[in-house]
Amino acid sequence: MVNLFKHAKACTTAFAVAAASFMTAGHATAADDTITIGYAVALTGPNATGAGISTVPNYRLWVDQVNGEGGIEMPDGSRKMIEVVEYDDRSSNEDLVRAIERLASQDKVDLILPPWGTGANLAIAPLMARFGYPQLAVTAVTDKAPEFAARWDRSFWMLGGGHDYATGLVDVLAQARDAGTINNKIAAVSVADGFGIDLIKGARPAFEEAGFELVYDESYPLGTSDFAAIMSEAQASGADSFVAFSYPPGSFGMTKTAQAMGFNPKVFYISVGGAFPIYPGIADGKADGVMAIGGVDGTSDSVKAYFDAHTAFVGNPPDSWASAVTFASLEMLEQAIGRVGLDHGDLAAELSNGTFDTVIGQVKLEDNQLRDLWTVGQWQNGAFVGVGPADKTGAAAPVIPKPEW
Amino acid sequence: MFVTILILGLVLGGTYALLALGLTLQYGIARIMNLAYGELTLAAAFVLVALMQGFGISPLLTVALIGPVGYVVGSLLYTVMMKPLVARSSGGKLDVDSILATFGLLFLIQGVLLLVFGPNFTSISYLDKGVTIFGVTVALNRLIALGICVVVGGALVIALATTRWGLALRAVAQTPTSAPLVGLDVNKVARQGFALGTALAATAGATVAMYQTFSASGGVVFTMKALVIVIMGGVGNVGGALAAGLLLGLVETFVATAIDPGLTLAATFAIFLLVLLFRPQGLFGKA
Amino acid sequence: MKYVIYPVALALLAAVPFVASDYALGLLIGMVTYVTLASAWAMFSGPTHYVSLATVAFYGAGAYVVAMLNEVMAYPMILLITAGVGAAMALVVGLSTLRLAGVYFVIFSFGLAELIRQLITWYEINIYGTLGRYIFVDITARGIYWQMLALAAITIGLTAYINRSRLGLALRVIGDDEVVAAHSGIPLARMKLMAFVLSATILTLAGAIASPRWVYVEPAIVFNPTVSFLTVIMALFGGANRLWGPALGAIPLFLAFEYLSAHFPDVYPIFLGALFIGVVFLFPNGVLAGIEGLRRGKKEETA
Amino acid sequence: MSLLTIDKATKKFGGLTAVDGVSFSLEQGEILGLLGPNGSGKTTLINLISGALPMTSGDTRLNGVSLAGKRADQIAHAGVARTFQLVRILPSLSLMENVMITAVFGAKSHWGQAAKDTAMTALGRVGLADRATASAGSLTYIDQKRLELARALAAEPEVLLLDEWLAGLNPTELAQGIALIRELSQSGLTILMVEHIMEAVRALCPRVVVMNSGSLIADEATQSALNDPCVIAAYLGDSADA
Repeated sequence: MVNLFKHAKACTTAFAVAAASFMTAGHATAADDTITIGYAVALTGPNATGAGISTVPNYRLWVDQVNGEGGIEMPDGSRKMIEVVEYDDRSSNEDLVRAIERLASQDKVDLILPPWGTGANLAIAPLMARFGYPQLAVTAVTDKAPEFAARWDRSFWMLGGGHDYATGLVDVLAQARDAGTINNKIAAVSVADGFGIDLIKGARPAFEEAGFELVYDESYPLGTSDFAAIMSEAQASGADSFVAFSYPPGSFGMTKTAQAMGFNPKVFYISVGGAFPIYPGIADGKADGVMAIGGVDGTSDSVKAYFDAHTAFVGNPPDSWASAVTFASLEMLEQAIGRVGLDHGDLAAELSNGTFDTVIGQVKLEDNQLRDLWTVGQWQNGAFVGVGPADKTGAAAPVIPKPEW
Repeated sequence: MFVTILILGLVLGGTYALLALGLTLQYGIARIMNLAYGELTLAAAFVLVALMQGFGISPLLTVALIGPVGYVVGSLLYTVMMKPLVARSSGGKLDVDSILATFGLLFLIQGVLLLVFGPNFTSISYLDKGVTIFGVTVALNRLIALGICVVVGGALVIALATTRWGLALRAVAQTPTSAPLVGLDVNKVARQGFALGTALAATAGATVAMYQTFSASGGVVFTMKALVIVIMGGVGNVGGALAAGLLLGLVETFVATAIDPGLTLAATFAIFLLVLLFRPQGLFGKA
Repeated sequence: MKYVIYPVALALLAAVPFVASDYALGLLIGMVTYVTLASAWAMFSGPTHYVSLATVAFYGAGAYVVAMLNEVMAYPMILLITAGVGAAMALVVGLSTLRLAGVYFVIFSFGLAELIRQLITWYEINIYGTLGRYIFVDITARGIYWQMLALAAITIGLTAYINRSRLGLALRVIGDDEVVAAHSGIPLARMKLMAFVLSATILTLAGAIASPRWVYVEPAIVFNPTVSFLTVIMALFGGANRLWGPALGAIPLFLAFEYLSAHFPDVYPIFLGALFIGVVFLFPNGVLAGIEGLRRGKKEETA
Repeated sequence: MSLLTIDKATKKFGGLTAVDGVSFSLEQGEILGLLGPNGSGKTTLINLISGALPMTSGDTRLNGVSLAGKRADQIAHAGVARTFQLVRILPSLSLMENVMITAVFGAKSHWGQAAKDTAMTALGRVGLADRATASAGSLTYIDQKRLELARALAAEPEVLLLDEWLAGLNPTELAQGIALIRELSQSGLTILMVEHIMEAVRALCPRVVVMNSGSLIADEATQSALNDPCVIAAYLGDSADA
C-alpha cells in the first residue's frame, strides 16, 4: 500500500534536488569532470501517474547511485559526476518536443533520457535522430518497434509490442488448458486506447490459433469507473479465464468488483497496474494467483537488491514490469559509456551490438530491440514473479487455478 | 438479466446521484457553477485515505465527519472567493466569472493535491465484501454509498419542501432579486447553500475513496459526471438530481450489459447533449 | 504608416528562424500557436461573451485529419480538407448550441471535446480497427513556424477586418444585449454562426499545422483539455475584446509557463490556478484594459 | 389599407392566456395609446408585435404583409422599431454605436458614412448629438431613455412601439418628452405607445385601445374611453397598482 505521507516527503526532497541541480545546469557542460543528462517527463497531468511509477523514480535512483559511487566511469578510468536537467512536459507532446529541443540546442546536454509513454517516445524520435542522441525508449509498447528501430537507427525499443504480451499469455493459458486445468473459454475485456486495442488485436488470432473460444470480448472506454456490469457478464459467460487488457484504474476496479461479487475464475489476468507494488493492498491481501503483464525473475539476487535500493530511496518498491527494464536501460547506458565514451555514434553502436550486465540479467539487443522479456507474471507468496515465457531463466510455474479470493 | 441490470444500475446510480447533489445545490442556490467541484471531492477522498493509512481511522467515521468539515470549508470559500464576484455582477456575467474563478480553484486544489499526495493512483480496500440482493451480488461499499445518497438526498428533498429553512433556500433559488423584499438575507442563504453543497461534495468524495481508484489529476471526471446529472435533473433541482443519477446508472448498466460497454460514455454524452439542447430546464423541470 | 510597419514586422518575424537555435524556434512555434489560438478564440468569444471551452475539440480534430490523410494525399490538399472539416463541425455544433445561453453554452463546449474524442475513439476502433496513427510528413520546424505565423497574421488581420465590419458591430451588440440586437434587426443566429465558424476553422487549421511535431496521435494525446484552458486564460489575460489583447496575453503567459515547467514543475498547476483567479478578480476586462484604466486614473489625478 | 393590423393576437403561457384574441389597427401617421392596468397584457402584446415572443395564434400585418412567425430581427428589418419598458442600452458601446446599429441592420441597411449620418440625425433629434463619442454606460436615466429612442429612430421605421417611454421622468423632462413624441408624430411616423401617464395620453393620442386581463375592452376616442365605465372599472379593480 502507498504510504501517502512518506511519498509526499520523498516528492518534496526529490523536487528540491531537481531544482538545485537545474540552477547549476547552465554552466555544467563547461566543466570536464561532469556529464549532464537531461530528460523531460510528465510531472503533472494525466501521464504523471505512469511516469511517477516507472520512469522518474528510476532516473533519480540511478543518478543517486552513480553519483554515490563517485560518478560514471569513462573509458580512461576517470569518473564524471552526473548533473541532471529535469523538465516537466505537462503530459503534452507539444511541450515535450520543445523541451527536447531545449535540452539539445540550449542546454546542450550530453545525453537525453526518454519520456514516459508510447506517444511521447514517438513524438521525440525524429528530433533525437536529428540531434543524433541515442534513445532508449522503455515505456513504449508498440508492435511497430521493428519499423521504428529501422527508421531511426539510434532508437532502441525495450518493452516489446502488444503482440508479444498477447501471445505470451496465450502460451501460458494453452499449457494449462492442455493439462486439463481450465476449459477453452476466454472472457476478454480491453480498454479502448492504443495499448488495449493493440493487445486484444494481437490476442484474438492467437487465442483462435490455440483453439480457445472467446465467449466474451468487449472493449470499454478510458475513464470507465464502474465494472459491475462487465464483470457480471464475464462471470455469466462460463469462461474459466478472465483476461483484461487494462490500465491501472480498470485493473484495480475489476479486481475489487470481482472480489465483491465473488467472481473466481481459474485465471484472473489484468494488465497495467497488476505488477504495481500497491496491488496486493488493493486486492485486500488476496493478490496471490492474480496474473498480470510483465514480471521479474523472482530468483534473482540482483532484482532483489534493486528492489531494496528502490524501496530505500523512493519509499516504496518499484513495479515489477517496466521499472526493472527502465533501470536496466540506464545500466546499459552507463556500461556503454564506460566502454566507448560519450560520442553519440559510438554509444549507439555499442548499445546496439554490446552485451550488458543488468538487474534483469545479461542483455543483448536484437535489431535494437529487447526481445528477451517477461510477458506474463503472477503474484506468488506476496511477490510478483515472471511465469512466461516458461523457458526464460528463473520462470516460476504458474499457479492455476488461482486460489479463491 | 433484467433484475441484474436494475440492481447494478440502481447501485451505480446511487453513487452518481450522491456525487451530483452538492453541485446542484451550489448552482441552484448560490448561483455558482463550481467547476472545482471534482477537486473538492478528490480532496476529501485523499483525506480519507490519509487518515486511514496515517492514523488508522475508520473510513466510515471519516465519511460521517467530513461533511461538517466540508461545510466550514465551503462557507469560507464562499465568503472569500465567491461573494466578491456575486457582489460585482449578476446573471450571465456572474456565470462566466464564477466559471473562470472556479477553474482557477480547480488547478489550485489539483496542484496542492499533487504536491502533497503525489501523482500516483490511490486505491484502498475497504468493505469490498459482496452482498447478495435478489441473487445479484453488489459491493457493500457501493451499497453504503447508495444508502447515504438515499438518506441524505431524501432528507434534503423533504427539508427543502417542508421546513422554513427550506422555504428560504427555495425562495432565494427562484428569485434572488426579490428575496430581500421578504426579509431574507440572500448572502447568508447563498453561503449556506454553497457550504452545504461543499459538505455533500466532501461526503461523496470520501465515499468514492472506498470503492474507486483515483489520482490527483482525475477530478474533472467527477465534475463532468456531476454536471451531466445536474443538467439532466434540472439545475438546482435536488429531487431531479437524485432521479437523474439513478437513471444514468440504469442507462449505463443497460448499455454495458445489453449493447456494448464501449458505448457507455458515448450514451452518457448523448443523453447529456440531447437534454441540453431540447430540455435545458432538465428532464423533470417545468418548461 | 501601419501599412509599412506590419509587413516589415512580419518579415522580421519570418526571418528569425535563420538566426535562432532549435529551442528558440520551438519557443517561437509554441508562442505563435497560442497567439493564433487565443486570437481565434477571441474572434468569437471576445465580443459575444460566449465562453467556449471547445478550443481543443477543433484543434485536435485538425490534427486528426492530418493523421488520417497524411499517407494518402499531398499536404496542401490536407490543409484545405482540414479547413472544410473544421467549418462543417462548427456549423453543426453552432446550429445546435448557439441558442444556449450563458452557463449552458460553457458546459456544452466543455463536454464537446470529450464527445468528439469519444466519437473518434469509437470510429477508430470499430471502423478503422486500431487506435493511434502516425504523422510522417516531410515538414521541418521552420516550415511549421512559417505556416503558423501566416495563420496568426491572417487571424489578427481577419479580426481587424471583422471589427470594422457589420459582423463585428453585430457581435459587440450581441455580447451586450441579445434582445436589443434582435430588435435592431441583427439576425442573431447567422451572425453568431459566421463568427463561430470562422474562429473554429482557424482553430482546426492551427491543429493541423502543429500536428507534424507530434508524430504519433491518439485521442487521449490530441484532445488535451489543457489547450482549451490555456487559450481562454491567455485571451482573457490580455483582453479578449481587443485586437492585440489575446496576443499580448499569450506571449508572456506562454513564457511564464515555460519558465515554470523548467524551474518549478510541481507548482505549475498552482500558479495557473492563482493566475485564473487573479485575472477574474483584478483584470476582469484584461490586463490591457486594466493598464489603460490605471493610466486614465493617474491622468485624472494629475489633471 | 391600414399600416399595421393586429388580428386576433393570442399568447398563452402554459395555462395562462396573457393576450386573448386582440385585434385593432393603426393608420399611416396615427399615434395610438395602448392602455390598461398592470398585468393586463400590454407589454406582452408589444412583445408579440416586435417578435420578442412568438404568438400562440393570430397575426400582425404591416402594409398587408404578415409578420406572424417572423423573428424579431426580421420584423425590425421590415420596419418596426421599439423601446423597452426597462430601458436597455448597450453599456460597452459609444452613443454613436448604440444608435448606429439600427441604421446598419434596419430596413435601409446603411453602412459607413451613411450609417453615421443617420445615427447623428437620430441623436440630434433627441438632443444627444454633442455626446456621440461618449460611452453609453455613463449616461443618466433620462439620457438612457433618449438614447434608446434615438436608436429606434435611426432604424427609420414605419412603426414605432413605445413601451412606457415617459415613465420615471420629472415634470420638466415629461414636458420635453411629450413635445418630442409630438414632433415625431407630426413628421409622419406611426406610433403605438403603452402609457400610464394620462396627461401624456390626453396630450398625444386622439384614440386609445384599452386592455384588461389580456382582452381588448375598448377601442375608441381617448375622451370617451376614459369615461367608459368598463375602462374605469378595469382600472379601479386594480387601483392599488394603477
